[in-house]
Amino acid sequence: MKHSKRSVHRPQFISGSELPIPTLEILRADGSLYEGAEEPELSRDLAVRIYRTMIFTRILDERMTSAQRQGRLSFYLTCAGEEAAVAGSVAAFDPGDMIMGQYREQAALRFRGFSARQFMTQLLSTRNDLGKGRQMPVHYGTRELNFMTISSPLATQIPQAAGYAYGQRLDAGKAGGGASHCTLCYYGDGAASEGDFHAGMNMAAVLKCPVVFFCRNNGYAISTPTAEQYAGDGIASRGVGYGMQTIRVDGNDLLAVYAASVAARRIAVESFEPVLIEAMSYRLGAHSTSDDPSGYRSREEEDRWREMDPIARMRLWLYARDWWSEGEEKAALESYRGEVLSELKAEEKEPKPPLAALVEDVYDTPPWHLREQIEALSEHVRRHAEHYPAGKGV
Amino acid sequence: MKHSKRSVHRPQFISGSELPIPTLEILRADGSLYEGAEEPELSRDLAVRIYRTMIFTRILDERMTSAQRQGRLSFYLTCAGEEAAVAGSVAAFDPGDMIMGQYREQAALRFRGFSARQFMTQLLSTRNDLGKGRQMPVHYGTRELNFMTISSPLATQIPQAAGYAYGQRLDAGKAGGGASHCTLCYYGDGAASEGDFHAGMNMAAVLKCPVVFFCRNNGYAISTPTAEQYAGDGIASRGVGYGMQTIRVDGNDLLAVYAASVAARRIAVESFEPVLIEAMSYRLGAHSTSDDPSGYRSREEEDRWREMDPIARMRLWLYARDWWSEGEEKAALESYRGEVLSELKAEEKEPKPPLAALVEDVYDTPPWHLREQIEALSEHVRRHAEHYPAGKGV
Amino acid sequence: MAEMNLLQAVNTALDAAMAADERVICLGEDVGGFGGVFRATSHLQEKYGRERCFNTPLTEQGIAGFAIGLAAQGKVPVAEIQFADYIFPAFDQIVNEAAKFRYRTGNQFDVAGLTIRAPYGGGIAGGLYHSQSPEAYFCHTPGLKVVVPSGPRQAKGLLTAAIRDPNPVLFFEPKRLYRAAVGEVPDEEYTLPLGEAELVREGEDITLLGWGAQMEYLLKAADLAAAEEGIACEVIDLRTLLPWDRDRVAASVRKTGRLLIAHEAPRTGGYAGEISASIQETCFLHLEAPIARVTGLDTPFPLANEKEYMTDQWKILDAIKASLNY
Amino acid sequence: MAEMNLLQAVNTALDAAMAADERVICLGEDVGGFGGVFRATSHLQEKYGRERCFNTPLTEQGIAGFAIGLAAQGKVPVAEIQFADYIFPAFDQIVNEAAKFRYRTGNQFDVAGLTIRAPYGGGIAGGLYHSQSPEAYFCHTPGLKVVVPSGPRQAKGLLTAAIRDPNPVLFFEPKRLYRAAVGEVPDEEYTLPLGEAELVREGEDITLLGWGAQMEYLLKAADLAAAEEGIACEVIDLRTLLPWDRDRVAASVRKTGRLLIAHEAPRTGGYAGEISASIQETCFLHLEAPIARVTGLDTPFPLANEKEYMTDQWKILDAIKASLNY
Ligand SMILES: Cc1ncc(C[n+]2csc(CCOP(=O)(O)OP(=O)(O)O)c2C)c(N)n1
Ligand SMILES: Cc1ncc(C[n+]2csc(CCOP(=O)(O)OP(=O)(O)O)c2C)c(N)n1
Ligand SMILES: [Mg+2]
Ligand SMILES: [Mg+2]
Repeated sequence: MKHSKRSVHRPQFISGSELPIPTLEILRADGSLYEGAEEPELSRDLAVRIYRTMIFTRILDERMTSAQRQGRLSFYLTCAGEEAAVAGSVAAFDPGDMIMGQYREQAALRFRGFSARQFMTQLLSTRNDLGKGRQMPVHYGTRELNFMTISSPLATQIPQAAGYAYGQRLDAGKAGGGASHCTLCYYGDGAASEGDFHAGMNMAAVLKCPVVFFCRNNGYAISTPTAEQYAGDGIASRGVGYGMQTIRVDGNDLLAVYAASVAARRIAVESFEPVLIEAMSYRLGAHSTSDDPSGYRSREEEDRWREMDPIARMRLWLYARDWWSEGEEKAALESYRGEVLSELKAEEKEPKPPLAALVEDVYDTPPWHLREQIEALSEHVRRHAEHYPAGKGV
Repeated sequence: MKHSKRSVHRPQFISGSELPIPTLEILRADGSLYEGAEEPELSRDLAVRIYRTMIFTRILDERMTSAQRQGRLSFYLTCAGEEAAVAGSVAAFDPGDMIMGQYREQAALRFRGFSARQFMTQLLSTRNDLGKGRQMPVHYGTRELNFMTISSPLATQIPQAAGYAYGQRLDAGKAGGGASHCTLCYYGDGAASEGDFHAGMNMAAVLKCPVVFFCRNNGYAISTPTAEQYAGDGIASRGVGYGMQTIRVDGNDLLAVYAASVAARRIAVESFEPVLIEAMSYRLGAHSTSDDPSGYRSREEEDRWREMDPIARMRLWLYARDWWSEGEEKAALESYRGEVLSELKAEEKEPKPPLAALVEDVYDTPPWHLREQIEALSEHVRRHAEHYPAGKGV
Repeated sequence: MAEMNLLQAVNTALDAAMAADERVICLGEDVGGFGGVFRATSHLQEKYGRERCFNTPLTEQGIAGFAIGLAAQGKVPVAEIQFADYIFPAFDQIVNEAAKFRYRTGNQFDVAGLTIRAPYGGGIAGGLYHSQSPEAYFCHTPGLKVVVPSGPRQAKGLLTAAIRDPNPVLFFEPKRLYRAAVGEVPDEEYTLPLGEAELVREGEDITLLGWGAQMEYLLKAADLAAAEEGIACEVIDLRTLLPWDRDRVAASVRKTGRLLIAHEAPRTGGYAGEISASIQETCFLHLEAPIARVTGLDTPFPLANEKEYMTDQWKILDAIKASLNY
Repeated sequence: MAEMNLLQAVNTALDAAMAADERVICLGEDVGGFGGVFRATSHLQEKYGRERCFNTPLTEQGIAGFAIGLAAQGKVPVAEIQFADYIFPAFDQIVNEAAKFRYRTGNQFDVAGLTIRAPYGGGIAGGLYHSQSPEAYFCHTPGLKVVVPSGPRQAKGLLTAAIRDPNPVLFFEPKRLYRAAVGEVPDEEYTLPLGEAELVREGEDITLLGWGAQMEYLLKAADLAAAEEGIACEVIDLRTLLPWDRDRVAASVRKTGRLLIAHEAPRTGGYAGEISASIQETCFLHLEAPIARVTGLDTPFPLANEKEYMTDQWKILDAIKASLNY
């Protein structure tokens, strides 16, 4: 569609309130379904796997937040409150689909099989970290699980996801039919204000890239509430402006998220089109361990949202169908707690990456100046071993 | 509005075609009004002044294009086809309102009183140029007429216009009541793809800045047609996404442009709100004198649009009301042609800016390194006067 | 006089500037009610209202562009970029727009009032994206001024000067020192002149030059050099990087015959290169050893082995000795 | 061998790369059917289809980000930025993303295939925004390679190498020479190695170093110096600026004892500073005169008096004489 052909003859302004975008809701807080709602097809196995992902993530977040307070980690950042949004979306995608996230999507990583130990290698920047200990905690990435390494600058992954998906489309073109794989791109309500958001969304629409954009609208960007982030009808209304198929879901409603994601992926791969999902949720915890939300929002507001906890809601639904029991719940929680703590302890014994890794991977191979620099540095550290943690190693 | 509260229980995607934005049309190609259309209040004086602005601009464009072909200018760029969009909008604003344009808005400058001679000083980069001969032709600017100097990087003026308008709002706050002045910001359909567009539009909406954004949608960004620029319903649909009052107008219809602009300015100054106007028009000529559109569009397409010439349409309307006659038309064209050519000739005799101006205005005053550099350069040019055009001067 | 840290000095300077001139406006991500993630704008919204101290949407290019517009309109915006690592989306607005604004308009319009503040530098376990020192990118941009304070007293005096300076100023704050650097700061408003370096310590044997967080290391190295080898270092805090105080540096090098420049940013294309090139042009016959550079490696900023990666007094001391033994 | 201009050499290299490897994709503003505003991508869409050579929406940050994504997925994108002056909106994607991609992922992901092309430089009456030479900004960025061809033969060989190089490469094309530089170019595909400077002319008295459009001026100045004063200049085309061929330059300076570096960009923070600083570190005892820099002034690029502003053979010749008479 280029532009509409309808005409009027009196000046009449249109505003966002004329296209309120509704929210898809399937599951009530008590675990029952809304009237007229249709349950997505979801096997018991998959439902339990999703649920387990959610509780594992919650426990990981709790434990790592304490570990950070104890000084065992330098930094941490939780997904609490948004587990259904993340686990419910990733579950609708193929393991071969690329995920390009923001940083609060540990549930997606877990769903794909990232082990507790793997989390620890990254969080502690040991020599076992797939990212070689180079980035701050929570900047996970694994090629094996098709999870692109997180990068701190916000929204940069949005045009990148469009480009990645375009590449997937070209590969599909050769096979004929739809794309075999697409890209799932997460971002926050704050990141959606960046210029890269606009560039990436528009390019994906114009260049027909099979990518599903998943906006986690959790009400805040650090201390900034969405009311100071945008004046329109959320992020979804922008998708419509880009000519993109768009849906808004209750992000605390696992079934709504999953149903929308299944449908979105289908559109993306079958018709080479980007889709936007906006999931309305809430960041239950602090922005990160460096943040204290009491400076900018009320306990009452937080409590209101705690009552809509996505994990509790899904648990009630599982219980209602007898797909999960209190016993299983207790056992799972216990085992995850134990696993997380013991893996943390074990990985804490692992050494840091070697000094030489400082100059690796800047280029495919270190050019002369980096070879010179690392030689000089190693020599310096050797001579002054007492002043450097790495002094022992060299 | 934060986000709509309506809910649905089945996954349903929304696409742009569900909110087609209509086009305001008042004046028919034959100079008569559409049925049901309401003529904006427009005095004979103002109507004639607008019309004169349009034909002056057309003539300036024709003459300067030839002058460029003759090698008398290095570069030129016409407004042909978009005169109603530009003259019709600027006429609705107060002379004290700041204009921040893209580069194809010479009609706005003319409307505010920029003389033929002033155009020449800039086009020829003589020492009389208000911009001191520093920018390529068509990068006009005049503080006296509240027309911000044009800058080539596209869309950068959009967040700047938001900021400028915010400053105007703060000044108004002191006076009480609405803002006394607002900002009028022009940009093209291509520029609207830049990240700065998104940043500026969103900030203007959230921070409630009295700015009217006027998008000249002329179908092309150099060779790129809008179909390869965006997939949504033009630019207007994005305004809605930002929660901004938005209107689309037939850009070749002076009355529609003027009516929308008057209403838009009122909203901006009275309720401290940004407004978006999208004017649908067509770039009748080449992108610039460096461009040859025959490489990317058909003569037929151009001819189709030539039949909708905004100047012809307004002329018929003026004739019908007896506000303008064939005699006046002939006289005006003749006098503008003469004026433009004689001013060109006269300004061609003027010298370039002095060498010393090279280092002025980098800072409020030249620091030591610039003083050293200009001294060395002047000395060099003096010693090698034969190799430098400025050699004679020093 | 009051004892305060660098962060408090910044906050104090902003507070005084807002009190003195109602055109002064603070904006940026989270700078409003929350007072910024580092709390540099604490209490300013309370004191001066939401219109003069506010959160922006999360867009650095927008913040810079918006602040440029405000400045062009006559206001005095002080925009915060949350981390210097996130200034790059604003690069076009800063380099193509703010820096060239006055020039391209023939001095009809300017962004005289514009100041952009950003915390920079490593040493806080920030990895690639919470550690960068991007000053050199901006020092290659005519039209900008670039200022880096090394402690609380400098922070207050230089920031006040930056806000008043009739040119766009980038003000990079060494975040490692936000709470670590504590010192006496005059109560009244005062400015330290932009474009003037500060002679921190006199000496005869070698000139040590740096800015911001390097000054601490340079002074420690000077102490060590004096104690271990009886070397008398002259130490200069450049303070303003663009335009820089070449005469002050050259005078010192003519005296000592040796120059060492330290910065945290990667070596290649770093600002030490410019200073070295200029000083060897001006002081060629006075140089008794090559001008030395102690800098970050030519890699992204790492997390693991950060201590090894960064410049420090030991590396500077080694370079001092190498210069003296040349 | 065929005689062609620099633009044709670029087009030929792109054509051959697209023919040889179906992963190669050309994208950018107006590069599709129209073939780019300079026509560097002429006929590529016709030959290889709309999916492999296409117009993008008008957004440099989007083009860079999209190309990074394509490269991460395994494609070999060659993105065009219409003018180097418009590369700054893409600065964050290039400097924070492309340059650091491999490093931050621990070599799990990379943008090996990425090449970004942009016409740069003055001399075409382009004023502030169609004249800039922004290479130094990128040379301060570990992880990038920066390449500048000086003529048709170099353009084809270096662009082919850039496209094949397993690192992100910025390829700045001297647009003043697009049609002006004409020369013999081999018909077959060939590469010129990245990271190696080219010794263009041997000489004993002084080393002249430059890249891109400077080479013409350096050679003219060398001719004048020989004719007027019998000075034998050694002339080196740096070709790759990052990482640069320090050994080649140092060897030459050890022989001649003198170095002059020319670039069009403003002096302060320009890349000549880095080279000067490095060479005085390596060749301190061999230098018989200060390393000279012939560069643009520290101003935005002007329109009026452009000829006076720019570097040229006369300014270089003066600097050669000053060096020899030091
Ligand atoms: C370009 C950039 N600017 C600023 C930051 C600092 N920062 C980190 S997270 C954040 C807020 C992001 O909010 P949102 O996108 O809503 O995600 P959420 O944290 O709510 O999941 C900010 C400002 C950054 N990482 N990158
Ligand atoms: C940042 C930037 N990128 C690219 C260009 C080159 N350029 C100049 S005009 C233009 C097309 C603009 O199209 P549009 O916004 O539709 O305006 P129109 O020319 O149609 O009036 C382009 C790509 C530029 N000036 N600035
Ligand atoms: Mg958020
Ligand atoms: Mg257009």
